[in-house]
Amino acid sequence: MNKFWPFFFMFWPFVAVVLFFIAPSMGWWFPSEAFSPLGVQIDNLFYLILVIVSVTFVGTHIGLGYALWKGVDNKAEKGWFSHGSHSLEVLWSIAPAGILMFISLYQLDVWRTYRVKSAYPKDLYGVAEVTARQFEWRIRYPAPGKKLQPTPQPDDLYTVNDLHVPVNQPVLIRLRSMDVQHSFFVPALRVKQDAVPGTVIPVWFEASKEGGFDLTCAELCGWGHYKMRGRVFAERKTEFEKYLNTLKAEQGFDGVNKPSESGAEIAKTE
Amino acid sequence: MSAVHPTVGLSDHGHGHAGHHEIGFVGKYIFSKDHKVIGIQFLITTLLMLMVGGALALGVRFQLAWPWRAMPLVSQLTGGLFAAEGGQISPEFYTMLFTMHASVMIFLVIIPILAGAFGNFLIPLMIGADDMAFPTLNMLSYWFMWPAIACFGMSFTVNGLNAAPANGWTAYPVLSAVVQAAPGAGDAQTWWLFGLTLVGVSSMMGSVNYMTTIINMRAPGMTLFRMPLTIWSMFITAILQAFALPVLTAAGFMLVAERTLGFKFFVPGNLLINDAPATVGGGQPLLWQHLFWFYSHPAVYIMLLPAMGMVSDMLAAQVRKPIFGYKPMVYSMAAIAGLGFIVWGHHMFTSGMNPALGMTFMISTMMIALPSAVKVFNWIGTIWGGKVQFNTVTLNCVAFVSMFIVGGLSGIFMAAVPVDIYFHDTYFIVAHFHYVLFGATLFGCFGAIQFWYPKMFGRMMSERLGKLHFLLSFIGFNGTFFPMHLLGIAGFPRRYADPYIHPYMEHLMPINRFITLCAILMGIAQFILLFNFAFSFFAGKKAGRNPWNANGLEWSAPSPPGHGNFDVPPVCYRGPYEYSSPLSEGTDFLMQTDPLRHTGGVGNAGDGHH
Amino acid sequence: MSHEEHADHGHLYRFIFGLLCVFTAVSWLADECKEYIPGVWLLPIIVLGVAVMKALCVLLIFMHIKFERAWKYVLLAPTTILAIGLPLALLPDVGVHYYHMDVPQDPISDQAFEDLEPTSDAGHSSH
Amino acid sequence: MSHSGTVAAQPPVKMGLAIPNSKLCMWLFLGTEIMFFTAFIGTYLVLRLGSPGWPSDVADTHINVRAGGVNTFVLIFSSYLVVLAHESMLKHQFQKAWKLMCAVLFFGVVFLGIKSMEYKGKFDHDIVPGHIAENDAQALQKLVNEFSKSRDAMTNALITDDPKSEKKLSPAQKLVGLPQLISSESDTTKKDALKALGELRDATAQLKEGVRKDTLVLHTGTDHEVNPDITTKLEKFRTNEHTARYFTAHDPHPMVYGNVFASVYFLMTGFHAIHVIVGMILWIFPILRGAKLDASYTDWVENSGLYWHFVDLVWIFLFPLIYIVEFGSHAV
Repeated sequence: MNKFWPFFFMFWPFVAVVLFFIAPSMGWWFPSEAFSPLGVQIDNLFYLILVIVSVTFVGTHIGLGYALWKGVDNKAEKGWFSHGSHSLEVLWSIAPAGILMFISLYQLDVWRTYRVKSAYPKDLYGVAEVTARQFEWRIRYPAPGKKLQPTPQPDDLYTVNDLHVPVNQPVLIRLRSMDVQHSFFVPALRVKQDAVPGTVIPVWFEASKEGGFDLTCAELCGWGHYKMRGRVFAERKTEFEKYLNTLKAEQGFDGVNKPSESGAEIAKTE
Repeated sequence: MSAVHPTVGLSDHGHGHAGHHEIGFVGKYIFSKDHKVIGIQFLITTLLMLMVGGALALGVRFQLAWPWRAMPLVSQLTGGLFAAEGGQISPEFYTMLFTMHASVMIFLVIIPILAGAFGNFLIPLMIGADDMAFPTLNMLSYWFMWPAIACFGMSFTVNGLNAAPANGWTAYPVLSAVVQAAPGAGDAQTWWLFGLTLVGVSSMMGSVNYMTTIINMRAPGMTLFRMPLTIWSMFITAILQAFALPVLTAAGFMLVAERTLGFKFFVPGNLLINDAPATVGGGQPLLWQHLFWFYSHPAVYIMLLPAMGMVSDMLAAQVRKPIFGYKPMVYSMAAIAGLGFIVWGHHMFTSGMNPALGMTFMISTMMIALPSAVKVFNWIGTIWGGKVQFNTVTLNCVAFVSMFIVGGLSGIFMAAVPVDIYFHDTYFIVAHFHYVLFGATLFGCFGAIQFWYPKMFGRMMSERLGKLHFLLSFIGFNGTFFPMHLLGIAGFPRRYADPYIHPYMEHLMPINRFITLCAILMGIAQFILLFNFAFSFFAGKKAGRNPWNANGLEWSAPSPPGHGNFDVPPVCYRGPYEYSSPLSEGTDFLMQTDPLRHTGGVGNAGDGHH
Repeated sequence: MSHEEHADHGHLYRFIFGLLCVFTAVSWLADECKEYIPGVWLLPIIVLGVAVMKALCVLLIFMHIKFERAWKYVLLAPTTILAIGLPLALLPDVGVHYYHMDVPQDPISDQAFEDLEPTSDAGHSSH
Repeated sequence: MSHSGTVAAQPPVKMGLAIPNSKLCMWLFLGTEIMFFTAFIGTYLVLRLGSPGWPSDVADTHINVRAGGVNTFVLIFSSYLVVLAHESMLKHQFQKAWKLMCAVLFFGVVFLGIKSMEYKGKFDHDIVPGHIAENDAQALQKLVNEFSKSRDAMTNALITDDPKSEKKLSPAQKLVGLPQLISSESDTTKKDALKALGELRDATAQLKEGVRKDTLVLHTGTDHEVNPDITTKLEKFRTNEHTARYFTAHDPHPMVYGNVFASVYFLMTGFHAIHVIVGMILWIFPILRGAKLDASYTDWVENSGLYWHFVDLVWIFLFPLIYIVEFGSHAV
């Protein structure tokens, strides 16, 4: 019976590790693989840390369990009278410090590419301005063939909760908020960035697979926080352009005249 | 009176040990200036608040497991008072639930149970003082808790019973600064901020008092490096509180002024929020986040360090061994405190902060894992080669170490900024901080209640009930929070009233139901603790002065200690961890007050007797 | 609790008080002739430097820090570091802006605000 | 307690620092206070540096550097008196100390008096957080609102509800019958007042229309002066003996980042003033002892003195930061 408790404390880490091993096959894992090059790097970093952490976790628990196991059994009259060991302290300060330093330096590059403006890809395509508000995503595209402008243009195209981007192309969105703080979170692309009121934040990502991905809000924005559901569609360039043209046809239609193919003429007629 | 009276001419209050002047019931038990009574008052208050916070958490859990279902029992009992029509939880109410759960747990449970309850009770006893340096201030610090509780209560009722602050405990502006942004939060949010300020005032009075007491009121011979680690941790916690808290108080005043008087600090111009007129002004939302986390990150260590100290003391006594590496333990706590001041930015990696700042904070965050690791290794080293006695205290302490390892390691994922991009504001974070705050701190507190209960009331707590409580809590706890890591990996965001409207989370419902069932188990288990606490007060086994054969000064006082604590003014001759010393014959402990065998005191790492 | 070491500093106090008055006059003078002070940063440096000198006078002499023992360093060093560190840490996010501010108050800066325009139309070939 | 001879060395009797608990506590408390004001001053600095514009022209801000300078002197002098008071306490010259403390209290009052005069100046120009227009459109809208408010106030004062009627009329409803009232009024003063009200009503309507149609401009001419149309209207109703009492409109004065400026100004000086008041309360205790003041108050005086010096210290930084410093015009 004495050995029950050491066993108990050794048992649950075992359960935890087993749970992590079976979790992917149970669907309790990433919603999908990362469909973006940067996302893949993030995942790799995650797995690297997972391995380091798991080894430490199991190792420390084996140590803890073993110490308890022996401690229960200790037939000696007194415990081991030791106030510590200088060399051990040095050892277990330097070893984790080295590992932690390695992790910190190893990841800097991903962070830099993701957030430092000067390290953004050179061929970024400014796809749209995404404005978050309670509780939806408002999206403003430039007219086909035009560049995204900081201020709204008369021929801009608008949608809600429905962001289309070309696939295999680093795209940039201008993220802003109309009211409170929100966060632009596309789990499948491993993109997350808060939309801060009063600030325009450029966010870039690249979808490497065609398809629709869920877009959610990850920063508490009020009672309807949970229902800020949007979709990001990554599609081939031709389809993306077709989509923009369809939008233009819908939104440029004033009830009498269909808009012509060129955006410039819309500006003239207005 | 002995020539070495510990506080001759030093204590600001006049009473000596002889001639206790008569104090009435109110003065003795209600508005008491005795640190022990104040500590026990804090303890009971926080345990009650723990139940309140737990109930709020169960509301959150219920919604996640059975969304929009009427709560059984609760909805009938309250007549749907606290929820939407038909007894189910409305999304507004859900936001209020988790906001208040966090606020109650952090500000009314964890912080006061550590600093308020154990800090008050243990500091004078462990350093051999007859009371705190400023007993009246001490009493006030307890009685400022009640207006705070009242303010939090007001925030639940001021706008009708279905309204409360709904901005999360972090209260990020603009949501929290513009009244119209969160319907129902109107005055409630302002009351909440007042409550926060009052808790701050209470903590501030406490911390200044603790620092003064620890610096100036130690018994003769109680040098800094003979202080138990509990005292070190309380001291460092008090420093953290004293220097970080004023910043939050200041920020709180600013937010109140912004909400009520039209001041502009956090809200930029031209925002269109619900039916509010467009905002004017040029405030900046990130300012609040910085000021808030400047306090609230050190606060995480305020919520952890005292438990670390207490566990060190309890563990050494239970495995009958000196603490492994006393000085490294002290230095690592100091390092945690120092680094704790410069890591707050890791809460803001996705907030749109300057990436260079993000890198700086990432490196300091990584480095704070180092002293934590050192402490873990030292605890394992303490157990190594000891004579382990598996009583409730040991179990809770080992659980503390084990849970702290999990909480600490999962923190590394978030410290790595790119990984945090994905994990930020998901359930991975929720799992992480519950492992630290509940898994580590609360298990430490459960152990500490069991350990110092005989000193508080002169009776032992029931071992049988204690073990049962531990077992159920531990299983319930891990069942609740471990799967949350997996939810987080699956991209399950925090603070969602109904995540299942998003297709990629639909399949996570069963796991959430399992979590909720475990949480209910954990909740029920806490009644055992309360019962044990109350029951042992009347029926517990009588305890002598030193039921654990421990070394600290507090064990040389009567159980429970009378007014003025020590019947014999204590003198400290050595460090607190001389268990199993070869110098002690017949016993395996050497009390700090034991003058007969005068030894060198606490050894340093490296100069141990092998 | 011996006060002997600062038993009679009447002379010193008078001197410090005079010094403080002079310093106040200097900052007032600096304000009066601020048109003649070149550059953006010189005036703040002068007046804040004067303020620091005044603060040191008050702290060291009036508040007796000069006469206290070593504990003053333990108390004041961390406080000073934190007090300087907090505004410095706020600076990169609030004092300067890495991303663009939306400034409705100031239409001119609103126009000048995007330096991270999409640099090319690469990959977008609708022409 | 048995102290057997085997104990080698008796531990020292006094652990800790050689200062009284109360002084230690005060110093620790001042540490927390430093952080408290750091948050405010830091906020001010970064908000100011981070704002593309900041009102620094005295004509906009009505910051009075003379008042600030005098207040600086007042606090410094009171600090000096505090030092002398403590010195006298140590020398057991209690009556001298008592007089000095009374003087400190007096200078505290002087400080607050000057401070409140400054505040009054701010309120007179409506430099109040949340009230400040930040661009021309907001300034004009504010002007219209203030005109309407004055008009309504005057209407309600001059035209009372029919006491027999149950129903309360809104100012707009009352104004409908204004021409009849003027013609039927026999009292000439009252008649003139009603006429003035009519003018105010018309002026308000004109302004409102101008704002609605976007024809009203705030500034005219090359030298960018306020639209003379507006200034004459303001001048007229301010000087008119009948309207002056009700007329509360301020000169339209857009101030970019004026709200944040006013917020930090009132925040910092307000909390400083609260600290001055707390300090004054601390002085009241020994002063109330009067002739019975004795050595038991020495520590009290020293600790209150520390607090007072700290309040002085904060002001030493606030004075240049609020009143003098300009980081240049970095608007564009």
